[in-house]
Amino acid sequence: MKLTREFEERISRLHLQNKVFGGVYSGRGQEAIAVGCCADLGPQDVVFPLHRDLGVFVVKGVEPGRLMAQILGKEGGLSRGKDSFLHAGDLSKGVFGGTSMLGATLPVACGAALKFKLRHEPYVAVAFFGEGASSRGDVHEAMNFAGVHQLPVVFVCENNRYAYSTPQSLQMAVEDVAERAAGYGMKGLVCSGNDLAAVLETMGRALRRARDGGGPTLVECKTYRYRGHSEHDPARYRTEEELLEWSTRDPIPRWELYLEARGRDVAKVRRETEAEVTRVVDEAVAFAEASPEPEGPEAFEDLYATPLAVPEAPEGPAAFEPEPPQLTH
Amino acid sequence: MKLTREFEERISRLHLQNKVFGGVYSGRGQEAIAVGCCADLGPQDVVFPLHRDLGVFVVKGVEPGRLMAQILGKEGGLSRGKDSFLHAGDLSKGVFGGTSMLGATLPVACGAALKFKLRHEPYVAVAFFGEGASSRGDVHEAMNFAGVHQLPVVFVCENNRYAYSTPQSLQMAVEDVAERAAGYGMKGLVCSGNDLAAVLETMGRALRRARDGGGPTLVECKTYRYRGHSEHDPARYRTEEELLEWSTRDPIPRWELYLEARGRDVAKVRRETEAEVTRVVDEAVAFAEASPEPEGPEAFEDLYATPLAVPEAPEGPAAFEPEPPQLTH
Amino acid sequence: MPVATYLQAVNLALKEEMRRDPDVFVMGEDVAVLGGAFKATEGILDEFGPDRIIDTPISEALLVGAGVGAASLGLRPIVEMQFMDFISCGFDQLVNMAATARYRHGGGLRVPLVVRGPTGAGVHGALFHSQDPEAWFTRVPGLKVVAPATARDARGLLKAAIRDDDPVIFLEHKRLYRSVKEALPDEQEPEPLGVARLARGGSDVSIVTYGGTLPLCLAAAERLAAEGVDVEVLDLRTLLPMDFAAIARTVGKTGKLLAVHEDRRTGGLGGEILARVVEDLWDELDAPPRRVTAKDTHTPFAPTLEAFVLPSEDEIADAARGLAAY
Amino acid sequence: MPVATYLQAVNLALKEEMRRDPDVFVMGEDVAVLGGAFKATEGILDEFGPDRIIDTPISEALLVGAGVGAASLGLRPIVEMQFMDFISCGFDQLVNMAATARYRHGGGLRVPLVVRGPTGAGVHGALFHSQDPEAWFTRVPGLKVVAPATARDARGLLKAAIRDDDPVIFLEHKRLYRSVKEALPDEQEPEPLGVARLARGGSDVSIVTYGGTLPLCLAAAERLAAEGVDVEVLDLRTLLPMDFAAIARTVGKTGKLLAVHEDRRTGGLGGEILARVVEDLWDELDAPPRRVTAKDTHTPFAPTLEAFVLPSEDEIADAARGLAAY
Ligand SMILES: Cc1ncc(C[n+]2csc(CCOP(=O)(O)OP(=O)(O)O)c2C)c(N)n1
Ligand SMILES: Cc1ncc(C[n+]2csc(CCOP(=O)(O)OP(=O)(O)O)c2C)c(N)n1
Ligand SMILES: [Mg+2]
Ligand SMILES: [Mg+2]
Repeated sequence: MKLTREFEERISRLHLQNKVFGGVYSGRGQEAIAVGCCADLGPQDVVFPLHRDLGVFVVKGVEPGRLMAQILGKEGGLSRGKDSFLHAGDLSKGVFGGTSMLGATLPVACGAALKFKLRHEPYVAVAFFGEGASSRGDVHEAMNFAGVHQLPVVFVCENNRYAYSTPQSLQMAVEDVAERAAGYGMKGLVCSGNDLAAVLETMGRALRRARDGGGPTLVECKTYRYRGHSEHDPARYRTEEELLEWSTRDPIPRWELYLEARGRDVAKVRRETEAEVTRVVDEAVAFAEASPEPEGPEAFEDLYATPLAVPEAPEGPAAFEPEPPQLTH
Repeated sequence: MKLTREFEERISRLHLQNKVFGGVYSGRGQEAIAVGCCADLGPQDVVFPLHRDLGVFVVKGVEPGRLMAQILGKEGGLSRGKDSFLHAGDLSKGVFGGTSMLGATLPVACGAALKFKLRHEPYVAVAFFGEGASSRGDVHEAMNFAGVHQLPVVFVCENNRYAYSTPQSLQMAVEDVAERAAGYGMKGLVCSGNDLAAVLETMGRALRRARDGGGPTLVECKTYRYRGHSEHDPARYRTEEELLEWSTRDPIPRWELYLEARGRDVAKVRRETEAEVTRVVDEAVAFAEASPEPEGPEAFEDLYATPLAVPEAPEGPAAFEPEPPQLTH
Repeated sequence: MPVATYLQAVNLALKEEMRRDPDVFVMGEDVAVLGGAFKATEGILDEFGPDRIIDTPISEALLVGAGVGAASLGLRPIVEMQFMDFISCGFDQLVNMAATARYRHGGGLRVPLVVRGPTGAGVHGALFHSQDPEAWFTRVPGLKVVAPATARDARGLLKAAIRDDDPVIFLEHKRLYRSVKEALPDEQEPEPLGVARLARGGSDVSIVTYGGTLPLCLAAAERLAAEGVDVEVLDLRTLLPMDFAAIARTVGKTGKLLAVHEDRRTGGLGGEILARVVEDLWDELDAPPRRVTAKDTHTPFAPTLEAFVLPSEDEIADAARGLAAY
Repeated sequence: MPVATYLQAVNLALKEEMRRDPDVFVMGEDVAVLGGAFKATEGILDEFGPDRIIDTPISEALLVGAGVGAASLGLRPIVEMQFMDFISCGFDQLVNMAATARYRHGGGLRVPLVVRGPTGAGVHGALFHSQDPEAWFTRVPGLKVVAPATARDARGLLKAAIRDDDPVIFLEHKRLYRSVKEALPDEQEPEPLGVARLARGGSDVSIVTYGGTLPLCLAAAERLAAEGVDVEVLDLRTLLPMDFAAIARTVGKTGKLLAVHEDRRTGGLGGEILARVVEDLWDELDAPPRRVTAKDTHTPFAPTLEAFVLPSEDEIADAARGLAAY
């Protein structure tokens, strides 16, 4: 969590320094979700992060340097400078990068889960989406399919109450996105997305069900984004009270209290973590800044796995000529 | 009730006539739904029929002759020969014709209902869809939107247990499509689609709610199609028992029993209806057969409401020349 | 009226039409309270209230479909795509439902729907915030496609699009939103759809372009003027239907055609322009017609990559120079 | 092997590839128990069981998206669209998700996905069962687009498409399904993607075509042969990437180009072909290149209307004759 947050802090700072161009979407305040949902995943489990889920990349083991280079649009980034911010993935670590189109990864996650099921593999696909994205048709098609085939997939809704400026009340007529799970024949679970222990526990149940062949789960994590939709957004559509109210529920102190209650020396943990975090982020920034900018013609690379060097066409009339068409319909 | 028989007969006739090319989709066995759902609608209420909903056109007052000409691809048809079978509409009677894309009319119905709401008009939009179409993303987007804005719309699911060859169990993991209503903050009602009285009663509740500003309803009518998906389909994917079982629940004898129990002379009603039906169908067929075939160039008509006869371009350098671009982003 | 940006011109046209006609209303994601991601709808909520501008769920198919429904019943909906790239999610509703509604009803209804939003590259928006989708729609009968390049046209053509009785896709180039400014008249009539505009007169080479590349073409023409090459620049403005008569006039004059657009080469509008010109105006041509376009790949993120992919003023100038010397 | 129809060739290729590679599987609406609306997947359920052919809900976006997911993890999904017209409902997944997946991952994954299904008109399918959607996809880098016109190519190219590591849109013309028959070899290797086929040699005029119009072009060439006009017919087979070298060869030989397709004129592939030819082969041309295509409207239902809109053998013959005489 701390790493995510520090990473994001650094991105904000770089953004302020004008080194990041393009959209920057902060997940500040929501870090417990990515951490809690990915903590128990192995490298073969495939995750489908959302635009605020820097933490998913981090916890799944994507190299921080490549991640930072990705954000800076460098050759060393996951997409080699091709796409921006978190629109990139590293499948070797089980991270599938989405397009910008909200909700569009959920069908893809079903395809991954289908593979696990067909091959009797004990892995899980985990797809993140916002409460705003829940309105997209793709989300429905995916959940329905997952229900029919009882796929090993967990849909994680990060419900932070806003989609850009749009409050949940204009996004849907229900309180919980998880209410929809029943209509797909799957389980819906709701938890506090600001409470790492709760996320871990809830996600644990969903993962166990998926691995045991019990089918899909919709996990809804209630949370709040502290910052604007993107770094450009002052988020005037929210009240200060609301922001303050949610600030008191910050996931990091909450987790520290939890650890403390279990007898951990939080001050020590904090010191160690902070040092480690600073080191990792420093190294990532150093790597990213040292990474070369792509030159230009790389724009044609990675389009095709099998590029076609068009060979000579076979000359002369073809061996087979079709009969004149006989329209039978 | 006359209408029930009337369009029932009409469908039978259609099947027997070999004058129809292109797909023909029979709603035989499902007739009570269209009648029951449209009986209480006025001309300003707008309906969005499905490919089997010939009855919707009839009950809404579309001229039988134009309907028959539509099916025969004649100039006198609703689409003037442009589109096939029921892919056409007559908005003067409040019938909006869909595309082939299943579920795609539900968003359009929301737009119609939005108009009624914005203009404080007491009308209702009624959109029909199959349990198969319920899997489409458009259906979700429409229902969600209708829920948020509490639109005067009724979504009628004609659940006939099959989508072409695909049984409901492979279409969804739930028993009732209506279970999804709750997830959109709307009411879901289930009734027998083979029982006209039940459809009338259920739809009545939904319509009252819509007209009273109570928002959308999802009405699910359980039914069965007697014939194949289209006239080409022998429907071998179903068992004979199932077909027989449902044949005992035919909506027409059921309605006759209902009338009889209420003291009506059913034999007389039947006689009168049959004569009337024969007359109407005969006239429709005569009209359709007499209607000319389009010649060809009509294919360019009705594309645009405001076709643009491109006028002369204003000559000479423009009065305004933009400044050279100042890229500010 | 003082100098207005292209973006302000869009905003102005929306408000002017909403004042004029109570049937005009706006739907989209974050259009009301926020005033749109680019602020194209700023101030509309305050002036017209929540019945005239509606913040919707993130449902592009619903947006287009509901637009068709409301339009068919006589309203004049303006649907904003937050970025035009997302029209891919409402694609079926646009190319099948909206484009054929009138046809399917034998002419018995009208669909006065406008779908508008920002297109185009050059602001490091990467793959999904940089698309030029026009060629997906210019091949669809029943739709009209408009792409203004100046503030005056943004205002005049948007007014015409709103008053038009057919579905119009209105493409605003986001790079022009704040970079293009001009003085606008206090009152401005709608600019007719389907009519190209001669953006610069010239006698040696004809450039046919639209939208985001117009400023590049004018700048290139300026440079060539200094070299003694006289370039004519035609701004198509409406892409469907295309003002072929205007193309024929300029090609008849210069005998040399250069089609320029920011969209990719393969399948872009330039190919259609070249094809029609060679089919219909073969004898007028004094040189092989040419295209300058984006390269056939996705629009990448890194500025170096993006600059490599997009058409540049240099490329335009080179191509025009080559044609002049042919 | 006895004579097989185009449809049987598709079925055969599917089964042969499924036998060869256990990673190949099929998903779609009504593909398993029914064997597909056109019976292209008949017998697959019996031979390969329900894990290799899956009847799905009516969810085109899900179908394409799940295909991308399964393919990214190493399977080789074949997704059937019951009619290719419905790809409009999965459009975003195809042009944005599938086409960019590898790009977004810096080359770190492969998407061996085939999306196949029936296209085309001429069977009174009307607006939504007659579409020729190829030009929506030939402009999308990252996709490959294949459109066989013979039974042999249906088999050979589908095999290649299945073995290819990129997303391939495989367009089967439904009018050819049962109308085209030919003797096929017992064993048949994949036919390489990206390579056109000379369907008929000739020296006077070059017709470049693909898919549903190949039989019309060959018939027209036959007629013209009787008149002493020697027509060469190139069957593109793969539409993206396009075998421009083969086009250059035939145009170099005859100097006269006629592009023919069933898709509409505006925005169809023919425009792109003409544009590239005039850009690159100007000096080879002895006449203005021409197109014969469907007219710029929807494909209507009534046989009279449909016949009016679609390109005919007569039109092709007339255009070729005109070019020969130029
Ligand atoms: C299909 C689509 N429509 C619109 C957008 C523009 N957009 C980007 S993020 C966003 C809000 C998303 O809200 P939510 O899903 O709740 O996620 P959050 O940003 O709150 O984490 C919008 C509308 C998009 N990316 N994709
Ligand atoms: C988007 C889309 N996908 C596929 C089809 C092909 N298709 C036509 S009808 C049908 C089955 C529809 O089933 P259902 O919705 O249950 O309606 P029913 O035919 O049972 O009345 C299918 C798959 C289509 N028309 N549209
Ligand atoms: Mg949100
Ligand atoms: Mg059904």
